[in-house]
Amino acid sequence: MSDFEPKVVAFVCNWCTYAGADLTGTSRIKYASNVKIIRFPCTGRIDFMLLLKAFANGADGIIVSGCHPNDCHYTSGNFHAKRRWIMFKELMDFMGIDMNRITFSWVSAAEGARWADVVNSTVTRIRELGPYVSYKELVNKSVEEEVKND
Amino acid sequence: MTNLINRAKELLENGTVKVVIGYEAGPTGLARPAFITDPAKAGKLIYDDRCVQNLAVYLTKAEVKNLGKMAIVSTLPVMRSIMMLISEHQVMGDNIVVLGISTEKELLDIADIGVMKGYIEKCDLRNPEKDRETLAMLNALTPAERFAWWQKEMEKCIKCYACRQACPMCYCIRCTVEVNQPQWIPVQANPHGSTEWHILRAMHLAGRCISCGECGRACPVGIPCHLLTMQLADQVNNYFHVHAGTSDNMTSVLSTYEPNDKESFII
Amino acid sequence: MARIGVFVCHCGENISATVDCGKVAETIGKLKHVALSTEYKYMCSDPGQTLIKEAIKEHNLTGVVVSACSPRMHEPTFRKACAEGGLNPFLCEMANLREHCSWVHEKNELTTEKAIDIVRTQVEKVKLNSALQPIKVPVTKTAMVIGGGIAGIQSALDIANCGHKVIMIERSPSIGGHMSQLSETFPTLDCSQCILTPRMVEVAQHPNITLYTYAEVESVEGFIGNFKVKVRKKAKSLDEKACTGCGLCTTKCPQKKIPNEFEQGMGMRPAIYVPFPQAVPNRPVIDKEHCTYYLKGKCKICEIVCPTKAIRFDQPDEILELEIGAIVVATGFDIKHADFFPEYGYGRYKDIIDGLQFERLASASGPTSGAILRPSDGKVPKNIVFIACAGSRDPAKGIAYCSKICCMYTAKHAMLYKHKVHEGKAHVFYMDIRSGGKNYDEFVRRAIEEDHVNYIRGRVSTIFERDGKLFVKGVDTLLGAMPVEIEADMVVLATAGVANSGAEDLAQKLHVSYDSHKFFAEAHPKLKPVETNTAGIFLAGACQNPKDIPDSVSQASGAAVKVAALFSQSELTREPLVAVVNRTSPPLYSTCVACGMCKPVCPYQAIELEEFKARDGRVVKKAARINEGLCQGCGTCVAVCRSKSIDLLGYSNNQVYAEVVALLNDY
Amino acid sequence: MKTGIYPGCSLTGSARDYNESVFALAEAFGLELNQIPDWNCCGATAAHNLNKELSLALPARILAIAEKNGIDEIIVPCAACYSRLVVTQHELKKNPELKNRINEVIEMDYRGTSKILNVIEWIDKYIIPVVAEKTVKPFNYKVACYYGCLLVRPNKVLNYDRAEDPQTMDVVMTKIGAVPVDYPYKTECCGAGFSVSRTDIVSKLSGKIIEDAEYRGADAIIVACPMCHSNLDMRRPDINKYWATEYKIPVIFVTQAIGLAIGLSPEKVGLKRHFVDVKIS
Repeated sequence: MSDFEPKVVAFVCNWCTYAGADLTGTSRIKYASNVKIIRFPCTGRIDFMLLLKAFANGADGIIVSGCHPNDCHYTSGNFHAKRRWIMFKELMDFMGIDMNRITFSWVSAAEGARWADVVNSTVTRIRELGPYVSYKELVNKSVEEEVKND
Repeated sequence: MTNLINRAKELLENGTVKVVIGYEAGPTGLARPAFITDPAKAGKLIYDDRCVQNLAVYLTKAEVKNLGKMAIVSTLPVMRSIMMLISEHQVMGDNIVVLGISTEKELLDIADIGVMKGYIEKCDLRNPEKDRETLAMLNALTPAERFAWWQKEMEKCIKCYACRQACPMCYCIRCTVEVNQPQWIPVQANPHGSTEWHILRAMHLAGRCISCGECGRACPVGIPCHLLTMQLADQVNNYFHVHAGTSDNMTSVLSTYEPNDKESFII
Repeated sequence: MARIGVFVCHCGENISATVDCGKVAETIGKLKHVALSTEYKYMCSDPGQTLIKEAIKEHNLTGVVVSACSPRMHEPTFRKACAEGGLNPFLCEMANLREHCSWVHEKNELTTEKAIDIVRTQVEKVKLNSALQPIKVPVTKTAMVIGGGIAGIQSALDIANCGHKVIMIERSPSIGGHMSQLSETFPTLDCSQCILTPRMVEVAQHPNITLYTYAEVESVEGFIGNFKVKVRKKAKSLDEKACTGCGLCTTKCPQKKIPNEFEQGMGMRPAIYVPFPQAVPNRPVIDKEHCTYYLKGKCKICEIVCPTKAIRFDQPDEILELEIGAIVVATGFDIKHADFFPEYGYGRYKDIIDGLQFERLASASGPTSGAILRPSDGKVPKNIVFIACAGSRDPAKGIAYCSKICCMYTAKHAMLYKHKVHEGKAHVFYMDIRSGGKNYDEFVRRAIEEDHVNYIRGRVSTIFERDGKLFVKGVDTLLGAMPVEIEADMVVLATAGVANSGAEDLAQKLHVSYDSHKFFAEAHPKLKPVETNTAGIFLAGACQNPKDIPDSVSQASGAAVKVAALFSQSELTREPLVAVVNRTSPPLYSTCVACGMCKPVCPYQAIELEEFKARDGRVVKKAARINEGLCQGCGTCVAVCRSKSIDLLGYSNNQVYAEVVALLNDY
Repeated sequence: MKTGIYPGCSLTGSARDYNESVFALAEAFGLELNQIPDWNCCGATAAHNLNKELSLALPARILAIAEKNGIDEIIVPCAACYSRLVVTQHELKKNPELKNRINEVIEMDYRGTSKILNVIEWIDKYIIPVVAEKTVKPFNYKVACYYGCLLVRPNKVLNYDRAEDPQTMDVVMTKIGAVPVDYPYKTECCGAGFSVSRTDIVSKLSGKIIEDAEYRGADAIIVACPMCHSNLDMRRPDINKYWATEYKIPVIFVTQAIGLAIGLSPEKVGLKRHFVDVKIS
């Protein structure tokens, strides 16, 4: 388990967190390389299904991050996202899907150091949780069934 | 019942409506939906304990809609469905006559949408009691136990989409599961595909589910999938203090916001 | 069949120092549909760009991935290069190997693997890109300048002189800003008002400039070239056309004991007042919070004495709705109030003042007509202490940054004092002297060497009063950290420059970013210091960070040029990354069912319901439609659409899905 | 809510007057104070100059005993002890590894659950809300509130009042009718532990503190630290000798002043134990 390298996907908005992560780079602050970023124009654009797709494709953890409330480049995308994530989280909890594997955060374009913190704390947490076996099994079981049926 | 039949007959006779959507007894004695266009056949209408289906699902069906103005036998969930459908521009309020049925199975005098709104406001809008008990039981489990519980249910799913067809709110002409660019939901009825389908369905009904439980009743393999949407209905009320289907101009919970919406998990 | 070209940039050694660029190019080259995968030292250089242009032709590329720095840095560069090479610019994507990989990770295999994942993701995305045509939108050639200090004035004049209309908004009753309060300016010691007031008058008289004072921005909608700004013109209780500015009302007003903001509370003013004699416009306003009539319903003396009957007590606030093409934010700064330093006794002891108060004392038009007198007893201070960095560079109690202007104005203050009180002694406590700038260090040396100002390198721990003297206890770090105690008659605190009140609120109305100190954020710290993250909104002056006058003026002219460049064309092209609702042939028309969920989420009111009619005029179908001129491409409607009938060009469902899959799976 | 008290060495020795006044107030206001059983030295300045682990282990043991006895909050009248206990809690909270190590050393399970209050916080919480109705002899004097160093520093750790120009004691004194003077020497150094080894330094520094209080017309200096008290009170003859003065201003613990205001006798609050006569009642 000690050589487990978690795969973490970050869904971030272009204007705050992506720019914040750029600032982490320009500030040469180091963080765990397990995280890979996908850029969206706004957190409002991030479809909840994409999170499930990330788990289904082998992600062990997810970060969703955008502008702080009131700071959205498009005024309100992050507020809509917030409601979406409230509902999503409640549903996932109810179905027993592990929400400890998802970090939701607000990281602004000026918070380069904070981005590194968010990444590192998420990676540390996922490392402790280990690989997301139950979702992977869900997918693998399905694949096995397919093979059997063929 | 006589009142209901008389009222239906009257509406059809004086041409107020072209069709009355209600229940009739089927050949095996079970209730089934009836679409009465001939006043002479109004006598077939029944209303008793057998009549549980949410008839509002037919309001958006072209075959029914195209007949003209509709009257519909409406219990509380049907009325709430109508409110949602008007709010979402799927039916027009003045195109529907509501034949309201009280919890005591009495015909209500619902003159217009405003009266219906007043009636709904006085009703208990929570989930049905037996479902509340199951929800409480599930919420008391650990996440791992809940996962196992639901996975056992999901294994049964045959992806027939009866849950979707039975739901008055699932009126899209193209459902996400029919989108294959990209293939959002795996087509197969397997643990993965079924789980994601039910997540998708519940999320799409967040803030819109009126707790009729029709999806669960319709499921041929007995998955209590209505508990998913009902849990979210509870949470919508918990977070945003809204019950779906209480007015004819509801704003959707997931397309509106308050700047001070409370949550505790975003860092 | 897609033919993708991948170009891996070393960025000198910025990327190649931690990422094995050769391995990245080689691995990616083996992917399906990758026609070319190569590496180069500087992709953004001319030969680098030529490499792309030639490859497009040679390999007949259908897509390009430049694996280099952040797309926020160079996406326009490479899209332009692709266009020049004959490829639609929107078929070019960037993989961010520098900011998101090489700069933030150590040199090892994992870092190179991550780089490969990042590039592969963009390859999969670009395969699904479609050729897009830029959207043309009209430009309203009227600029708005928010703030009437020296930066705003300079910007407004420059834009107006280019022949464009300018609307200037100032929230106080007069333009002029902090510069109008200053006595003399460093490093030349010329009188601030003498150089400023002609500019103020020019603004008022310029045919291209419309000036609204006592006005604030209420809301901003729209986008570059097409902003709709609502401005609240606060009621001045005055008919400005009827008023001649005779000033009779201000002399007769019975309320005379209101602390004068312009004098930094060191003088009094009436309730109907002109902030200062050279104010522009030179017309009074009634301060409703202190006016006897507004408070008690009786008085109206000003109305009685007014020879032209210009007073209007029932005047309402007016909301102006303005069409604006570009906005220059020049809202300036404020000084941090000194009472957060309790040990310095500001507020407790009358003879401890801040820098702006000293400016008023030293100003010929100030409360003492330029004589340096103690506020407590009106005596000339014989011994004066200036404390630089009162709050600046002090993360524990004040702010972490350097306020930049204090070293210079403190030297100026000490000099002005010495010029006026020849026998007096001036002491300056400082941390470092930061006097970079033309003739700046010479100026400070003059204060020390010619005017014999006593500079002490060290901080002050406490100030207290005894026997009518202020005891300043500090340390001299150049004399072996010896404690120093000075009995002063007066102390001047060079308090930190901070963001103006209301800056955060305004930033949110404008949708521009701001930093943790509430200063407005520039689009790039080096290369876009005048732009904000929001196209069409520019920054000038100290609203960005504390600045002196020459810096503010230069930046203001810079912002003006940006506006003029924007206004030089009648149409501007916008990135076509907009949301689209699908359309199919009848009878379906669209998979949209017109549930209307997307409408309220759109912040730009870009979504409407379109009706489709049969031949007989009957509405047979309704579906959402997005106005591409209004859509800004946030994509929130895409995520809420249940039937997936809306998609976002450039971030389509197919593309983002492919990115997720490609990021997590090796091929 | 179970309230404990940690007296420390001073309150059982040189500052018995302080101890008596604290318990007198507790009795008068019906407040329970449970002395932490088997308490040990807090380490004071000596320990943290020599050995970091020791300096944390000593207070950790005290806190662990308190936790074991179900004490939710601990009153620490001595400013030095207060500082050591709070610093320990702070250090061990931010460093779980160090906490484990200290737990090994003390062979107990310290968790950090007890809240530590200084004497002013205790007064603020339990006495100020009801002091008005109990006040029989308002303390109508001009007072110079002297905080010293350890009550308010290091500010980031204690998070109590402000390090420069603190106010809490001044506010407490106004509640019993006193008028605090504007006093710039509130946190100046009294000489502290040099009391024993370099009396001349104490005389010099404490002398300035007393001189300014007298200059500002104060009738008494109010303190909340045994060390400050002994330097300003017990070392008065040395101070007067050093400065060739005859300062007579009394030095009173904040608890003693409140005690007098609610009508307790000078004996009850330990005033008889002072070196400088307290001609205040």
